Amino acid sequence: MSSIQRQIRFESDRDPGFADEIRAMPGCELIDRCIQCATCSGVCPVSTYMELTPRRIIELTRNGFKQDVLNANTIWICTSCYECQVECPKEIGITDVMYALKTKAIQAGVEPKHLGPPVLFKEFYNMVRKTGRMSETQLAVRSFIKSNPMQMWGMKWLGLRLLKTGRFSVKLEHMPKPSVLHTALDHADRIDGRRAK
Amino acid sequence: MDDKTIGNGSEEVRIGFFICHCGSNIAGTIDVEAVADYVRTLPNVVVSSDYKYTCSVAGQDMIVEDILKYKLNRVVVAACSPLLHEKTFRAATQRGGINPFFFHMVNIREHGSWVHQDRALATQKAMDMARGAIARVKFHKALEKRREPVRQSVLVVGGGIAGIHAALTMANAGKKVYLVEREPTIGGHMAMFDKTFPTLDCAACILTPKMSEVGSHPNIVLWSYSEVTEIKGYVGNYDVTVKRKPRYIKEDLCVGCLDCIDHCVFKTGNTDDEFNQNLSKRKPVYIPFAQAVPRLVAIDPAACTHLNGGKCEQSCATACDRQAIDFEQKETFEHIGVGAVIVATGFKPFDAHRKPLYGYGRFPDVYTALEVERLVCSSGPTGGDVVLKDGSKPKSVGIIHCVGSRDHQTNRWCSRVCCMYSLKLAHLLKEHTDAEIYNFYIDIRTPGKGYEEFYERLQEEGNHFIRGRVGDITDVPIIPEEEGRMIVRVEDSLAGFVRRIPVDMVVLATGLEPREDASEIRRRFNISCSSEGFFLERHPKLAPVSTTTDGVFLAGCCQGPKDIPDTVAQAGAAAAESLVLLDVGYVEMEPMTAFVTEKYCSGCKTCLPLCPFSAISRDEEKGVAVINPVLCKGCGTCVAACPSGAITQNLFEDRQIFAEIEELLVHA
Amino acid sequence: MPENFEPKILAFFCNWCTYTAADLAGVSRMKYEPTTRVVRVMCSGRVDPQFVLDAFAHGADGVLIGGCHPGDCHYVEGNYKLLRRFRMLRRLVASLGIEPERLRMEWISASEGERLQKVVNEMTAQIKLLGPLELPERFREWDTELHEETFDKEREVVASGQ
Amino acid sequence: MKYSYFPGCSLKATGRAYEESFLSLCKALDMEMEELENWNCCGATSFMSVEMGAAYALTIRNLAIAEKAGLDMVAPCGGCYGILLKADHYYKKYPTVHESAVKSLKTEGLEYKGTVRVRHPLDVLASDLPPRALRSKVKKPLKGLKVACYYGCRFVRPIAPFDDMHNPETMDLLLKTVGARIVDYTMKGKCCGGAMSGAMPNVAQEMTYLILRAAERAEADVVATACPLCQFNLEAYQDEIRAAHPDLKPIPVVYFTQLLGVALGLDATATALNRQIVPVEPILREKGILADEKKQPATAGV
Amino acid sequence: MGNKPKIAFYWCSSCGGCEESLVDMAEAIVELSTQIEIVLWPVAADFKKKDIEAMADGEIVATMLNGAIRTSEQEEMARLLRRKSQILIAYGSCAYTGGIPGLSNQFPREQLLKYVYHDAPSVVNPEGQDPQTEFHDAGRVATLPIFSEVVRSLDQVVDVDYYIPGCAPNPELVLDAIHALLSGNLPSKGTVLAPDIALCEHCPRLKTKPADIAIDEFKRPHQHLIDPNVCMLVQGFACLGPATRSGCGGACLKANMPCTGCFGPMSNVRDQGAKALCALASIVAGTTNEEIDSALDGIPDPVGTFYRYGLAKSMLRRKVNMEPTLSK
Repeated sequence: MSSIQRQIRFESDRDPGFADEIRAMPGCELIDRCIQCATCSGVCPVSTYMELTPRRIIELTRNGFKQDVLNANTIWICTSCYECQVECPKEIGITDVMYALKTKAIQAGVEPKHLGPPVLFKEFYNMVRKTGRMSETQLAVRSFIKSNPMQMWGMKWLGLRLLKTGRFSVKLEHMPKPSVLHTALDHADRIDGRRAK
Repeated sequence: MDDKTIGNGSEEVRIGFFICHCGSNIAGTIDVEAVADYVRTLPNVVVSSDYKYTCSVAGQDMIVEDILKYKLNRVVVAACSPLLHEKTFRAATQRGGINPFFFHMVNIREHGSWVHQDRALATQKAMDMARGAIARVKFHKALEKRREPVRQSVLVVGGGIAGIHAALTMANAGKKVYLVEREPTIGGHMAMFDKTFPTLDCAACILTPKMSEVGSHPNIVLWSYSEVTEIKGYVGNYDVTVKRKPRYIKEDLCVGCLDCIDHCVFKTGNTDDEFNQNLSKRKPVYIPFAQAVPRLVAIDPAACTHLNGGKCEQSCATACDRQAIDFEQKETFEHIGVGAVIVATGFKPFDAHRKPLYGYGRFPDVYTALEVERLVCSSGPTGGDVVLKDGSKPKSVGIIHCVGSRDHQTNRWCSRVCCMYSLKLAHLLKEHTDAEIYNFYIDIRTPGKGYEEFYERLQEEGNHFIRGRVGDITDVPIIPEEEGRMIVRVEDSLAGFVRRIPVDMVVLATGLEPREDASEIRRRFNISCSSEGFFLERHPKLAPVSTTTDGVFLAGCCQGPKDIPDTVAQAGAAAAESLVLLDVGYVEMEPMTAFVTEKYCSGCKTCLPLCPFSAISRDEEKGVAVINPVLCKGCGTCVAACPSGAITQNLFEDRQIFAEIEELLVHA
Repeated sequence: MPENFEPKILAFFCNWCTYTAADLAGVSRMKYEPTTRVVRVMCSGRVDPQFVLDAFAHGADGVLIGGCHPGDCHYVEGNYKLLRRFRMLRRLVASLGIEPERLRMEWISASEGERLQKVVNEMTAQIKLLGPLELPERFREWDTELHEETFDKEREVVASGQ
Repeated sequence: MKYSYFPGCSLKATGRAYEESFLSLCKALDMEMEELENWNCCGATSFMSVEMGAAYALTIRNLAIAEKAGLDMVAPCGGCYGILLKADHYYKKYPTVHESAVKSLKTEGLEYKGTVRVRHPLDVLASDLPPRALRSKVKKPLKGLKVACYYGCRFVRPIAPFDDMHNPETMDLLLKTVGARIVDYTMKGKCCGGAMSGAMPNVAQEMTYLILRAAERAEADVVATACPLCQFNLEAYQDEIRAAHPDLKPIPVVYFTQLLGVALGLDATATALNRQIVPVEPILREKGILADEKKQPATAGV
Repeated sequence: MGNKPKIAFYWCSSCGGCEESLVDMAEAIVELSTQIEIVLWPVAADFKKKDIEAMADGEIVATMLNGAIRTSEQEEMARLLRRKSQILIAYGSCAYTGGIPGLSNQFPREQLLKYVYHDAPSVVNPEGQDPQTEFHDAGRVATLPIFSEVVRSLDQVVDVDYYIPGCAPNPELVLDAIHALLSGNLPSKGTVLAPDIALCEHCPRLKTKPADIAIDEFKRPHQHLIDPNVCMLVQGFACLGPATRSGCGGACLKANMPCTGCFGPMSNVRDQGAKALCALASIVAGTTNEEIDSALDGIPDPVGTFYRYGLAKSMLRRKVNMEPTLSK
């Protein structure tokens, strides 16, 4: 039996430091300018699938409602098409905010473990960090295994079509010298909006 | 030079220093007592004190009393900007019995306490600035303001409701008014409106009587189809050149019978009718609208066959029994002298093409608000029938607010009138079509008398109000009911989800922006623009219709978006300010002009080409430069350039500035 | 460089544009570095290169000249006259070893309070990096360069003469 | 004309036809493409969703390598192009991005001064060729072929260096030049959902459907794309989409470079038409642009 | 002879041209010598420093000192003569404003010494010897004065009563000065003993200068033919006449060369170079940086142009940082 929950938010539910961290990330500095006009949600091709519209994500983020923001499916649905960002009348980097939130969710380990996008992102990340390049088939297979193995069966025809047109490759691509990239990326800063020590 | 006796004559320099707390505005950041204590230690300073509000009557009285009590002959006040209160304190100095130019002001509020946070550093800066002023004021001289008479006439530029109201006010006060309008008729944007909010009285009914009054007023010279091309001179004495474009009609002969229009070889219109927002056609010989003032036709040289060198039987000319049509007419120039100028050049509606998102120009039934004004107007292109491009009546209309406004990509400002006119149009459209009306808004702003009540009335009339800026207008349906219509995609932000609403007509509530030629006009009249391009008032609160050029005033939307009541109020204010200037009858010229000390002038001619006001000439007999104080505006350019140091600018003398620089840089 | 070096920037602002912009910055409570000392002139055309050099000679670490945008001068073209002098002056000042960042000319219109704030802060930061110019101190140094030698000799002479 | 060429990962796999047709086209037009040495994946949308600092460093590394070559850098993949542009922009705008990238590049002895101009083939073909160079080489004008140009997101968002953000038309102009008829439809800049096609297929396919149907309603014979993700997404799932929307007819989706190649009379290997899942040859033959299969030997070489 | 007023002439960093100008007084100097007693004149007569030292303070009525101050010896002599003289006159541009030697204030001392003792093409110095202030040999010590970092005008070292400008001053000015001295009819202290009006006042070319002059391009005199009758500025040559005190009789202009400013500024001007720059730049044509710069490119050496004689006495006095700084 589902119990009735209080929907109220107290000041103690807010994490203002979280809002500051997001503000400090590239493209996210203008979130306080938002007038909640909702253009972002109106123009977003996938806002119809989101639990919280992009407009609400901005409002919740700048107020520090970290849990609400990171637990909504919104950030994983975002296709990163930048429609919201270029149409925003206040020139807020909404897509950049979505990216920032995705990294925060993965850092915090609260991303949905079997939802396609976060699984794909992490597989992609690991593969590119290792080989320097992305191998489409390998990536698809690995992602499906971790998110939705059953779906792979549905893709068999697609695989066949690609095979027939010579566009299917199971080879793991890599840079001629991936080692230089390993070192290079190890030396990049973590840009996560936290103040450097 | 002996520090004690520099300046005027040989008397000892006795300086009084007064520092203002400005409540906590200054004292909150600057330790004013410490500054006063410090200044007291400087040479020639006889008294140094601080006061809560120096600009108050009591504060000014303190200065007057101290001048008498301490036999002061110099006064320095450290307070706000001299642009605000220099006049006040000069007057107080004068009341104390010494020449007002023995005063100098230090700006420690706008340039000090309001822009700095560190108390110690801000106090240090205030001390430095005070020391600079003390050093310079020693070298001040007694100066007299020259008086020049003011011409008893005024130029009003722009014949919209602002210009009309200002012109009538001045004319009724007995002043001669020249009203210059670029278009063939006065009336401006207001003449295009159908009704006015929130009372819904007919725009034409309230405007046209005023227009005809302008046309017949004995004190008003109305030059329509004309432009101001040059303005020279100074407050009270402006020389203006007005270009009168040829309308190919002898104005003194035309009686406005309009026979020529009937007889034009074009039986129907051949060119877009700009008055109807290009929703209809007009002929090359035309009158913009029935109640145009002056009631004179004009021939559009771009559309007229004859004026384009084509073969035409010129039936318009033969139809005119007064032979008023004159194809040979050329532009002419009028030269007038006026005492004051009121700039009322209006605004430009935002060009909806700049927001491609809303499909203006792509979907036929996306309209701008001004187009809809014409559509709902019974004298408009459809006679007041609101029909779509295919002739049908809309069943559902979306009105999108804030088009081009509140938008960093276009105009950052709120255009102030769009909410209210959108409500008005919603009401009129509902009345004309009985369609479902959807208002898509970000915020509804109704700060005016009766405005909120009007909003409520609209709500009660069954209009939909959806809080969300439209994200997309598309013709791609996803369910059958959307087929063949425009679909508005918007987040209903109060409901929290995205909605798709099919509509037949979209109205874009376009904002107001400066006219394209605003910066050209601004230069012509030597006034400033704010960063968005509207003309800048001298002070947003205290001098809202004045400009940085004395004798040039602003009225209406050229200064910023405003509705009709505010425009009329501002036009009245501009007229009143002009009247003050004219009725006083003289202007006092600031004495900060430059002069040549003949014995030092080698006559090298360096200064001659530098003066933009042609105030410098050469006395060939003496071989020296001479500055005409009436023409000199006191910029000081020649002073800087004079290689002999033979030119001096009052109040900005080399020795004053050097003293100021050098003392500003000594660390207290 | 001394600790907490606070540069001194002598600023010449024209009455109609930049001075008004500074007033606007004030009214808008925009915070900026307390490094400027403003001399108000009616027009930037009044700014005599002597003023600029005098400021440096008396201890300014930087000089900022603010005028109206080209075409906007209240006196039609005073700012162009300034521009011409400034173009030459900056070459002169640079050939005399003063870093170009210390002498700056900016067109700041009456409405650009924000720009004024930015310019002052930027210039302050640049000068902080360069360090103090300290011309008065250098002049003192130059004037006393030979004192040890010459005063000693003079004292000797005076002493032996008596 | 010589350029640095950044193929990106997709052009080596599912987007093979794009690389093949583009490089043959360049050859035909005397444009030299020199593949960037030891390039790495641009990072796309995924890498940036996991870790931001490394993501920018990853992208900027390619820019630094290109800067050494001193040539404009051509990136045919819309995803790569967009992310390279954005990284360049943010490298200059945000000190955090800059510092992180500088540190990272330093390990390899690289530095990036910010001088690389990232270009897209659309941009290069439209702006760099001498006037009429393309038109004069046309052997088989695409007469009568109705093309819906599909741009998707990245050429114009978030930065649009060479085309109108709201109504891009470079591809329209290029294909018009070679004789095609361009159909107008309102979906040409909408997102294809490419980023979601694997992870959330139902969402992506719904988006794809709207685009394809709009093109179809505009009576397009073929959809032209300029990005391997768009092409793949619009073409490969048509069967799956049809399961939900039986009204959708198969419509060929090709790279604009393939169509240009056809117009220039390049052979089948060069235009890589054989890599289509929804074949395009039939419509090209129908319009008389490609010779009829049976008659082919007779007209070959004409 | 003992009653005649004692007069001293001395030279510091100078070329000798000022001495020449004294000799140029010709017969007048002979006549003068009957009225005055010359107590020091190293160029012409053998007096010793110790003679001066032996005098009482203020015993010399007037000293005319030419040359800038660059060495410890010069500073020492300037102090000595100041003490012994009632009136000290800075004679000639170098003493007045630093003169040509002042131009070396653009270079560090070490660079100058290196050039003069090592790098100059005419130098023969196989051992690479540098001059020393002290040299010991066989128990004897030879000394040289200290060469300072900075060149100074006379009044930057000691108090100066009057100035006679010019490189070199012309004899008429000197005679007028000496007569004024002898008659006791002296102007106020600090006066420059030359007319307080710019050279243009008397320039015959002035009438050819139009009221709307605008200079498109500055030219360098050695690269062009100069019209002897037309204003130099009209022809595009940077003539400092408008910013320079008259009194020279327009000697350079008579020789068809633009004025280079040796007589220094008028009394209302504090920095001749800055004023000259301002006056010339103000009448340049052009409204954009590019247009203006291209006109000004004809003045490649602003310091040498505007401060040829006045750098030491200018507001900045010397190059501040010795590294070149301007990036165009």
